[in-house]
Amino acid sequence: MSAAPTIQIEVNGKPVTAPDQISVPEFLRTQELDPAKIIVEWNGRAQTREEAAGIRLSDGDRLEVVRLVAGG
Amino acid sequence: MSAAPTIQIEVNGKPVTAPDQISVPEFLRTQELDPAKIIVEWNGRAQTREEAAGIRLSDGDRLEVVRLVAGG
Amino acid sequence: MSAAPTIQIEVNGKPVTAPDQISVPEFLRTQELDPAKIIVEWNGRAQTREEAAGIRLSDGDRLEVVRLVAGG
Amino acid sequence: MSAAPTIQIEVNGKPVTAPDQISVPEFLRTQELDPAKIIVEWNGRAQTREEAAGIRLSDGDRLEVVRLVAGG
Amino acid sequence: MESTPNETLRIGDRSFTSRLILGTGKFNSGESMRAACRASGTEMVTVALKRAALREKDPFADILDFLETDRYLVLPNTAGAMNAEEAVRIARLAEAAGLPKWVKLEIHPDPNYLLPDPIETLKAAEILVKEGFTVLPYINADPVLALRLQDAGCATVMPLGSPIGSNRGIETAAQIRIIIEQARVPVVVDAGIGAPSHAAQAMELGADAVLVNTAIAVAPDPEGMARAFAATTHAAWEAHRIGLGRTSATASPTSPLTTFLES
Amino acid sequence: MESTPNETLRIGDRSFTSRLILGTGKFNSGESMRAACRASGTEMVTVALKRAALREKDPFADILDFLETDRYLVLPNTAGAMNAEEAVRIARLAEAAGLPKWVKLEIHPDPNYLLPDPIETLKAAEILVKEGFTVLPYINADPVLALRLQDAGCATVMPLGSPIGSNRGIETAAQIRIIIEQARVPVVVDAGIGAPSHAAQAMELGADAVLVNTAIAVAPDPEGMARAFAATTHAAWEAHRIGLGRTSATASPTSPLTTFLES
Amino acid sequence: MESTPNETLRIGDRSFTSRLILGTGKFNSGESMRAACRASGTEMVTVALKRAALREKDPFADILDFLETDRYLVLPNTAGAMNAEEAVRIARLAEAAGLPKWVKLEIHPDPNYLLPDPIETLKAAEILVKEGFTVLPYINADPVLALRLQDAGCATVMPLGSPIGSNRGIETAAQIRIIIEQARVPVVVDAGIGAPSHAAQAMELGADAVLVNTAIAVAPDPEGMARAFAATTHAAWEAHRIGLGRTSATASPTSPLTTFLES
Amino acid sequence: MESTPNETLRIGDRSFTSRLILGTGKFNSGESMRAACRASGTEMVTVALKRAALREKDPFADILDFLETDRYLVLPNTAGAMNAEEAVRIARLAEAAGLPKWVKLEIHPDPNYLLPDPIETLKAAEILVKEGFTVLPYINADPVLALRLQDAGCATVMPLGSPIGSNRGIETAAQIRIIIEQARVPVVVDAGIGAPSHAAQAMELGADAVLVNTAIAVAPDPEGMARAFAATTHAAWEAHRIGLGRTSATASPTSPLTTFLES
Repeated sequence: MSAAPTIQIEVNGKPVTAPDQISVPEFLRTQELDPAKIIVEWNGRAQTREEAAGIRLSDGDRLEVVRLVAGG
Repeated sequence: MSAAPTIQIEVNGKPVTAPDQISVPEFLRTQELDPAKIIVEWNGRAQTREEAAGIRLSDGDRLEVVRLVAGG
Repeated sequence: MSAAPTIQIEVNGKPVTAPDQISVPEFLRTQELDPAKIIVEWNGRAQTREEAAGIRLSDGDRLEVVRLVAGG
Repeated sequence: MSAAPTIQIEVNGKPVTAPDQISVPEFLRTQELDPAKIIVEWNGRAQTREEAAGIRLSDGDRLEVVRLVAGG
Repeated sequence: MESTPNETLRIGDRSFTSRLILGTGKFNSGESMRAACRASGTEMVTVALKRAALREKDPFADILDFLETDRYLVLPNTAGAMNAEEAVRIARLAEAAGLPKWVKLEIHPDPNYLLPDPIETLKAAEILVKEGFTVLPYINADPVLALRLQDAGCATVMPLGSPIGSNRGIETAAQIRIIIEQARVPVVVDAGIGAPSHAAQAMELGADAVLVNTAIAVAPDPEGMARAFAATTHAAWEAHRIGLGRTSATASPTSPLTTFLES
Repeated sequence: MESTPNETLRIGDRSFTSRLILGTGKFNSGESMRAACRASGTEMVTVALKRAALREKDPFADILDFLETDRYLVLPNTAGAMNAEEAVRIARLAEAAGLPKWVKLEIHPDPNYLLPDPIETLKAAEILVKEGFTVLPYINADPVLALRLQDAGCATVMPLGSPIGSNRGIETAAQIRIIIEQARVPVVVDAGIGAPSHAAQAMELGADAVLVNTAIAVAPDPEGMARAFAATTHAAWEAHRIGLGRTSATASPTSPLTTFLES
Repeated sequence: MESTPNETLRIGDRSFTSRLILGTGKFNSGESMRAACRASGTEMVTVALKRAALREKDPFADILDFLETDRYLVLPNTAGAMNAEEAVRIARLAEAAGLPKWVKLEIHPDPNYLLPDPIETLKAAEILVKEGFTVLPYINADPVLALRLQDAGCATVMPLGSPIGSNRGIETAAQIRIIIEQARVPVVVDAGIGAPSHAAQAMELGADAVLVNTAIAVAPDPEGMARAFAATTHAAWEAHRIGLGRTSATASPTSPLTTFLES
Repeated sequence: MESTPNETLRIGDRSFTSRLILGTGKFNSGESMRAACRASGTEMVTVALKRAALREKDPFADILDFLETDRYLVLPNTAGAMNAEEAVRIARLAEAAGLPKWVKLEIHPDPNYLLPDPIETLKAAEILVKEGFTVLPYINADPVLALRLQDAGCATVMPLGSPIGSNRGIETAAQIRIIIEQARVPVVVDAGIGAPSHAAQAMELGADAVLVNTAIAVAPDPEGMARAFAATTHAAWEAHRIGLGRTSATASPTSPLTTFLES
């Protein structure tokens, strides 16, 4: 039995290992983040939650993972 | 028949002729002033309206005759 | 005998007629300006006095003709 | 032989014992003060140095003993 | 937790909810004065005394016809007095007129700047306090004078922000701050308050009340302007009560700034 | 004749009755933020975006849990952006998050003073306007920049009074006055407003609104402070609308002064 | 056409070329005080009186050892006096010490702000003038008090810019302007002058002289600082004499601007 | 220990002893301009360029006839330029005229306030620096812009105090302070300096030089006024170099106060 293939992606500027073809919401959950509260930029483009739900991650992808916070 | 005796008094710094022994309210009315709206200082002492009503003027009396007006 | 050929040039944004091939210093003198006190931009390029002395004007040339003045 | 008689005087608000009839300059010297640098008020009156030199102190006298200092 | 002031202002033996005192001068009609007083929610208004012109109808009738004296304490001032003696006489006349035994003591001989005379003011205050008056003296922003007037028994001190009617606001902030810090009686900032921000600044410095006249009376809409001053005065008083922040030499972020999108 | 503002503030395609915009930073709880927003009567509140920390529970949950988004337009800011490109990316992320296509554009690379970069701000504004954003740029009080941003299609300009969070008030009054005089869009004074008097001063200069954050958020009673700022802002706006008086070099009496008791 | 002042300052029966008066307090040595006095070109320096400590060597010897009394008028002050009577006694002691019959009258009972008492100051001034003293009273910037002191025969008035030693400059500009406008004697601005620009501002307002102490005495280089204050004071006095321009609300070009390179 | 500045001001590849730069506009004659320049001791004066009027004798002859060009660096400005391109063309014309390859870069399209355009100024600065000019840009007091201009290679930054010719002084002190704190090139305060105290204040903030024009040129005695500005500027620079004291909230006595004559 072979191990599931993994990929290296960059999340918020840091390297992270993830299962290949994992969807963005699944990935966020592996990071203990609630996809409903998170906004994602994928390879430099902002994604709505609907768009993000349809993205499956590949090796070398870059993610910005942000949330709304208090601010002036 | 002799004319009624008159007196010289000073009202607001100016000489005024008046009938002798005229009461303050009567005098004010001769000056077209309403005694109910006027405050009087008689020979240097402020008089309530009741006090003023009892004063009869004599020659040489000094009156200050003032009213309340708008002010800041 | 034909008249000397003339050209239309633009000087400080206004059309001016001048003899063809007139040199810049000569032209300035026709305008009652002292070439030694004047700086010229010829077709968009600033010219030193030496450079300006060598330029002969052609139809359609644009000149800016400026001087140094007091200023803060 | 009896001791020299002494007096109680007040100097700068505090009680001080001094020999009776001591002159002001002598008294100042007993206090390690230079009479040439000191100004004296004696019983409420300012004294020039010449005047002070002539004063002999008696019981109950009040002295203010001051000097010139830096000040703005 | 409530927007109306929840601590009362105590002057003499009286308590006030409103911290805005109105001067009644310069309104262009008795009606507009009455409307502005009402809209302001004030509880104290000033009046002046003036020699009556003999045989001449005064145009402005009687000011008391336009003042709802059950709503406001009517505070006579001594404007026009050139010295302590005249101020005392005016105060006594006002009392004789049936007004409360209170007086806004103002003695300002100079006609250009109407700045108060400290010497005569203290002298008159001493006499009037002794006679039982509640004395509210109008003064320059002089902290030592303010203390002496308090020692003499004055019920407030009323330092000026800038000259009467000048609309220049609080030019004396540094000294008003000291007066407030040392005060044992309410401090009312009077004169020069020409805009709501001026009234607000006075209250933020810690003043207990402000007196406003010109800025309301000559406004195109005195009633609306009275309301604006009242709202500002009380809101700023509330802000001061809650506690305003200190100033700082540098900025202090209100949003997270670190390591964002730095790639 | 009514105390609530009777002209609406128009920004982009929206109308606002409130002229107080609230920043949501620095509150010590979501509850106190919510209470202050409510008490202020605001109709627009700012939020920021921040990189999520992986595998770490954020303490402050989701800000939207505490914002009544049906009451307020939620205005994302671009705090943290170091240049135009980053600001544009943040604006797009906010839009993707489902917020209105509005942005408070702020680009302030210097961490000490948080002063905005005029060059990057204009560059980002041009891009965002082209993409259909309603752009509210935070700027230094530079009248020429303000005009260029208006030419570029910005919906407001937001000049600063003093550095963010400094509580120093309107140190830039002279230039804000020019910005207002020349403006074709609403002018919102932002940053440094630390006391109600500062908000009042901005409105008296003719500003259309103010944005306040620190002074409310870190107050001992944010709710009461929000109420105080709201009252002052609107009262001063009203006073400006009615018309404030000019200042004068000398005094102008409020009481009759002539020939009184001169004997 | 000459850079040195060409009109003398007349106080009492004396004329002065220098418009900078020096206080001698706070220098860290007699030598540095002497050097600063010399460098400043001053012609008047203040000294104080102090109770001598019995049986204790005073560290600072005699101040007169360090003052070149042929160069300067030595002006005793009454610092420390709590009331008029004490001030008068101090003035008499100074005279008894052989100093000129001049006195800088200062009565400031409050130890925090050292602000002068207007009532006691006037009282003492009246006595001292009657005794033949040339009286230079230190006062708050109160124009009416200034007039009363002039009426009482004082040789100058010395209004404060801000509290003694505070370095805060001329916080009282509006009232100092009035004092100067109305003055019949020289006006010397005293206290709070902490930088050359403050001294310059005082002179530009029309003051006749300034008194500086702390800013020079505690400077790292008192001599250089004295020189800087002297140069600034006299240059600004000269500028005021020549006539400074009015301020304007808009700009006024210094270069030709029209139709240049517009193509 | 010497009254003349003992550290030189380095701009580009030149050193200057004088810290006062003079603008030559608005003098009423070439002679008075020459006299003022001389009296000021300046080493740098500005000139402008202007379209020559054809067939019209210019009244003011050639400015260089009145400038002693061996004494001063003649600094051409770009006044009249509406954008970067025009400013660059003017700078090149000035160079072609044989002036030093220096330029006071000023681009201020608005005729009322003459405030500089930050965007065009940076654009022009980048071009001119690349072409080898020593660029001295006139800017609003915007610290971020100042840094960007330094990054672009400008030789100074010249923030304004207030609008050109307004005589209003340093209204931008807080932001000029930041510019100076962060500067890696000399900071020259330009515009609005209407009195010696303004020049002094700029230097005390830490500026390296000031540029003055209107206040000297339109004075009744330009020569005397030039001298006054020069003296003040250098004295205040010296005072700043020595080190001025901090301000304090309370007073600090200059005379001994304790236990004096308390009986």
